[in-house]
This record gives sequence, C-alpha cells and structure tokens, in this order.
Amino acid sequence: MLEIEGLAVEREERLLFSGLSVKLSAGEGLHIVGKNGAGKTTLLRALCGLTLPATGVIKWNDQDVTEFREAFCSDLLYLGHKNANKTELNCRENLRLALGIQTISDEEVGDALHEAGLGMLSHLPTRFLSQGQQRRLSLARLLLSKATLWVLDEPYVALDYKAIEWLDSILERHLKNKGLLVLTSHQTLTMSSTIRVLNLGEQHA
Amino acid sequence: MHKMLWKLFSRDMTLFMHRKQDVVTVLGFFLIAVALFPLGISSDPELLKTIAPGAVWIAALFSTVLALDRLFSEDLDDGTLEQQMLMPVPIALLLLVRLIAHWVITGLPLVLLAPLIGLQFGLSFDEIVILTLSLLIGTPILVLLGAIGAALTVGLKSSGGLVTLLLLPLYVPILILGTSAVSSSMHGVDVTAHFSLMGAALLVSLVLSPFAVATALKITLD
Amino acid sequence: MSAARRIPWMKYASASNFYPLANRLVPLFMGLAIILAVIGLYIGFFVAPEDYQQGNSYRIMFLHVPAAWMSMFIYLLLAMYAIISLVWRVKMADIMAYSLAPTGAMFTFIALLTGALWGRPTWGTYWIWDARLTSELLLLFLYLGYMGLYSAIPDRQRASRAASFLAIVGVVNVPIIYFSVIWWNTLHQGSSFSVSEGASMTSDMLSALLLMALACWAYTIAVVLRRAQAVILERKKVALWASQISKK
Amino acid sequence: MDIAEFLHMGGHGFYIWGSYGTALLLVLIETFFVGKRHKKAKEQLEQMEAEFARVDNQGINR
Repeated sequence: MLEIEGLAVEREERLLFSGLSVKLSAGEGLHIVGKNGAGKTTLLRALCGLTLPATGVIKWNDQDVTEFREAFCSDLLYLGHKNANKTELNCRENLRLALGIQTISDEEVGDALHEAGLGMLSHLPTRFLSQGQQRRLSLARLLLSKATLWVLDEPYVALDYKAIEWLDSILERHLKNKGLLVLTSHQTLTMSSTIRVLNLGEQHA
Repeated sequence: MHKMLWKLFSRDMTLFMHRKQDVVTVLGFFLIAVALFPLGISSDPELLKTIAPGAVWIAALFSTVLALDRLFSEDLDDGTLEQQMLMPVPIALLLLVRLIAHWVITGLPLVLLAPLIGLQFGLSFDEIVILTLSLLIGTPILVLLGAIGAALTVGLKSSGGLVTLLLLPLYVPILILGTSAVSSSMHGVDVTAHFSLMGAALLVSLVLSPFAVATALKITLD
Repeated sequence: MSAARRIPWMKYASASNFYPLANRLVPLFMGLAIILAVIGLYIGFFVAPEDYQQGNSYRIMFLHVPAAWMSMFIYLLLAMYAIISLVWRVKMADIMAYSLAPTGAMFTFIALLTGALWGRPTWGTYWIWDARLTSELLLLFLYLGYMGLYSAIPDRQRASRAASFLAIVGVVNVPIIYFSVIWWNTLHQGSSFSVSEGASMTSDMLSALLLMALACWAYTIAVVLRRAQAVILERKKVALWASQISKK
Repeated sequence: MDIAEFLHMGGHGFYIWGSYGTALLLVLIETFFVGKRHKKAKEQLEQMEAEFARVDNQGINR
C-alpha cells in the first residue's frame, strides 16, 4: 500500500503543490493530470525519492521510504521521460541492464521483446530504432519486472494506436494482479479498468 | 551478496567496454602530456630525472580528470542514471563498484604504462618500481575523490574547467604524497612513511567517497 | 488584494525578520569598521615604532594578518552555514553562506597580495612556496570553486545544495591540505624562511593589529548583511514572478 | 614629520602603500557593487509589485 501524507514540493522559490495526501491500495491505479508546469513529473520523481520534497512523508507498506529505501526500490519500477536505453547496446542487453540485478533467462527476455514487437530487431544497437520502438523497448521491462508499484511518466508518448492497446492490456493485467499504478498522461485513458484521477491544479489553492 | 557485487561489476565493465574510444583518448592524453615535459623543459638527463615524478603524476592527474568527465554524463543524458539511483542496492555500494570498474578501465592502463615512461625519463629499476607503486595506490584515490567533483558538475554546460577547479585542492595532498615518495626514494630516503600514508588515504577514500558521491548525485538529480 | 500579501511570507519568516534588522546593522557596522580602521592605522603608522630588523615593511602585517585570519574564519563560517542549510534546510543559512563567499575570497586575495608585497623587502622575493602562502592559495581555489559551482548550476535549489556540499568537503580538506603542505615543505627545504611575524611585538603593534582585525570583522558583517539583503530581494522577485505565472 | 619621508617609509613605501592601496581599492569596489546590487534588486521588486498590483486591480474591475 502506498501512502502520501502532506507532500509539498518547491521549485525555484515556488510551491508546486502542497498538502498532497493520497492513499493507494493493491489493485488501484492513479492518473495524475494537470496543466503544464503543475508538477506532474516532479510529483512522480518525489514519489520515487528522486526529488527531495519540502515537507511530507511517503510510506510503502507502512514504512517510510527514506528509511527503507532498498525495500521500496525492489518493489518499484519507474519509467521517466527518457527511455533509459543505452544507444550502443542492443535490445537484449538493454533489457537485461534495465532489470538490474533481477535474474532472468534468455527465453524470457526473447519473449518479452517479441511481445513488444521487437523480436526481429533484438540484435540491433538501439540507436537504429525509431522513437516508438525505443519506447516499446523500455516498456518491455514491465513484462519482466517483479515490481508491484509502477510509476510511469507519460508512457503513451510516441506510441501508435496498436502499441497503446498493447500497453493498456499490460496495465490492466498489472492491476488485476493486485499491482499498483501511478501514471501521468495528457490523453484520456483508453483502459477499461477504472482508475482514480488526481488533478494537480486543483490541489493547491 | 558476492554474486550481486560481481553482477554489478560485470555490468559496469560491459558498459565501459563499449567506450573503447574513451580509453584510447585518456591513454593518448597521458602519453602526450608526459612527452611534453622533456620537450618543454629540457632533455638534460639529470633534470629529467628530477622532474620525472612530478611530470608523470601531473599527467596522470589530468588524465584522471579527463576520464571522469564521462563517468556520469552519458548516463544522465539517456536516463539510466536515474534508474541506477532506484536500484534496490545501497547506492554507495553500487557507486563503489562502479568507480572500481572505472579505475580498472581508465586508471590501471596508466599504471601499466608508467614503467615505460620511467625508462624514457632515465629512472633506475628501483625508482620505476616506486613510481609504479605510487601510481597504483594513488590513481584509485584520484578516481574516488574526483568522482565527487564529477557528480557535482555532471550535466553542466562548462563542467570541464569547473571540475578541474573543484578537484585541484582535493588532489594536492595526494600529489604531494605521490611525487615525494618517488623523489625521496631517489635520494635514498626510506619511503615506508609515504606509502603507509597513501595506503591510509586509499582506505579512507574507499570508505567515505562512495557516500559522498551518492549524496552529490542525489543533489544533482533533484 | 495586493500582490505582496500573496507571497508566502511564512517561507521567508526568518528572512522577513532579518531584512529590517540588517537595515539597521549595516550602517552601524560600516561606521564601526571605518572608525576602528582609522584608529588602528593611526596607531600602526604613527605610534608603533619602526622594527629594528624589518624596518617599516612590517607595517603591512597590520593588514596581512587580519586578512589572513578573516579568510580562514569566513571559510569556517561559510561551511557552518552550509551544513545548516543542507541538513536543516534553513534558507537564511544558504543566503548567508552565499553572501560570505565573495568577501572571503577578497580577503584571501588581499592576504596573498600583502604577503607577497611583504615578502619582497623581507626575503627578497615576492613569492615563496611556503606552507602558509601555498595553503592560502589553495583556500582561494576553494572559494572560487564554491562560487563557480553555485553560479554554474541553473536551478537555484540544486545550486545551493551542491555548493553547500562542496563547502563541507572543502572544510574537511583544509586541515589535510595544510598539514600535507607543511610536510612537503619540510621535505623540500627550498627556503629556510618562515612567515613568522617576528617574536618581538610591542603592545602598540598588538593593539593596532587587533583594532584592524576588529575593523575587518565589522566590515565583513556590514557588507555580507547588505549582500544577503540583496539576495533576499532577488529571490523574492523570482517568487513573485512564479506566483504570478502559476495564477494564469 | 615630513610627508615625503612618511610616504617613503624608509624605502618600503611601494610595498606598504601598494598593500594598503590595493586593499582599500578592493574594499571600495566591493562596497560599491554590493550597494548597487541591493539598490537594483529593491527597485526591480518595487516596480514588479506595483505592476502586478495594477494588473490585479484591472482583473477585479472587469
């Protein structure tokens, strides 16, 4: 269970948001919306512990994440604006690298790449891939990750409609398996599962 | 635990191995910088012997700074640095492994080249041994301390000059220890004290520097 | 409703108390600095006798020694504020650390310059790689590094935290530098001089020295407080601007 | 005491007056620029507050 209590983040002398409190339990999703500069990305980064909040506590399974960083990080999967792919490595190597210390077999990697539609390209260095293909490669780690909390920043960017359907199905499967999901997106979600919406603009008066 | 460390290490090594060009650049820089000293000062054998420790050490120092420039910058650009900071491993440990890998790729070759350069400067066998040993202990310290500066300046536009300015005061004590070990041995002075001090410095920086680098990176990514 | 009321004043609670207080302190300490310096220099130049060894050149010490003291005190103070700002995230502490740095660098430069100008008539050379001068030079680099890093990072929060961290690393490093340079000096024995100020100090010399040191302190307080005031206003300006943007 | 003799300082005049002169110059420069920075920041802030207050009032009137 994820709990955010009284979170406030400040950027350049200005409070982006303050007094933000949210609870998210297993199988729930949270869609963060807000206009440009409302602090959506910053909220996700603060949630992961990448940005230091001005005030507030984030708890994962009733434990403060700053104290139990490793436990939190082993349950967390974060995908930022950048795809986090090494351009000089091929798809297989990148996927292995992205999953860090998790042990996975070659077949699993191959299957995941195949599902992401990169089966044929898996031995090419990623610099030859298009934007959409690169995005799918970084999304392929969702298929292999054991993390229960997914934090995705604009995951639909650069995806075509078929890939959007594919991502929807992954996210729905994750929620059905009692996973937690926090994401930002400009588009209205096409997922069939209901997902809570948090509007950042309305949070701070 | 061992397995995890090894996995992290081999992961860093594969990544660094893809950047052979960088290693070549650093080594080339080191060799050219060392060669410039005789050309710029004098080819008088006596004088060369006197300046040899300083010349080799200063060249090694600047080569280290040059190599450090690439330690975090690409990872920051492509987003993998963020992912590393979120790995379920103590960050300081991860960084320690990474810095060791970085030293093996960019620092160790300098140490291995040192005997050849010692010959160029007309050093005796014993002096070459001392020079190489001093670099063997000294260059990891340079990498460990330098990573703090690299972490603080990564992603900045004119980080090259700034990182040099930040690191020079940190490097002075190590430079003094390293060069004086070699020049003292030339004058027949016992250099046990030098090496025990350098060994102590290496241990202290092995323990403390990963934490400092982790803090600096957290600040940078904020 | 005026725009000023919408500025989150609580955030500047300490700053808003500080500002009017500084307004009163700045002229006070500036005046004090001038008075102390005038008395100190009068004693230094007209009361204190000529040194039988160094002649009149020792009178540079009335400037050199306080400047060298200030350069070190200010760095320690800066590092202290850096710790407070990094650990407890007190904004005023960061503003103070930032405001101290240029003045500290200036005193370091004065100490180096006067050291050189004193060295010439005394040792016959402007510069020797003496332990104190060398570590003073490295101190100047530490100041420049702090200021350079602070101004190189575009994001203000990140700049303040990175520079504070650097200052803390630097203050740990200062004694290491100092002792390693002393050690290096004893090894190389290039010069048998030392920058000792001469054993015999009359009470006139001492009082001139202390008065000048106090004058330097008063000057530092005045100029640093004024700079801190300017920084507060500049940041308030950014905050006002940001609040205006987010409203639209 | 003769002024010329005082300025000569027993042959050390250049060093002594060089030291004090440069220090005085630096101190004056620093004081000047810090004062200027403060004045500029103050003026700009006041100007901005007035501007925003004006915009706000117009907004209310409309």
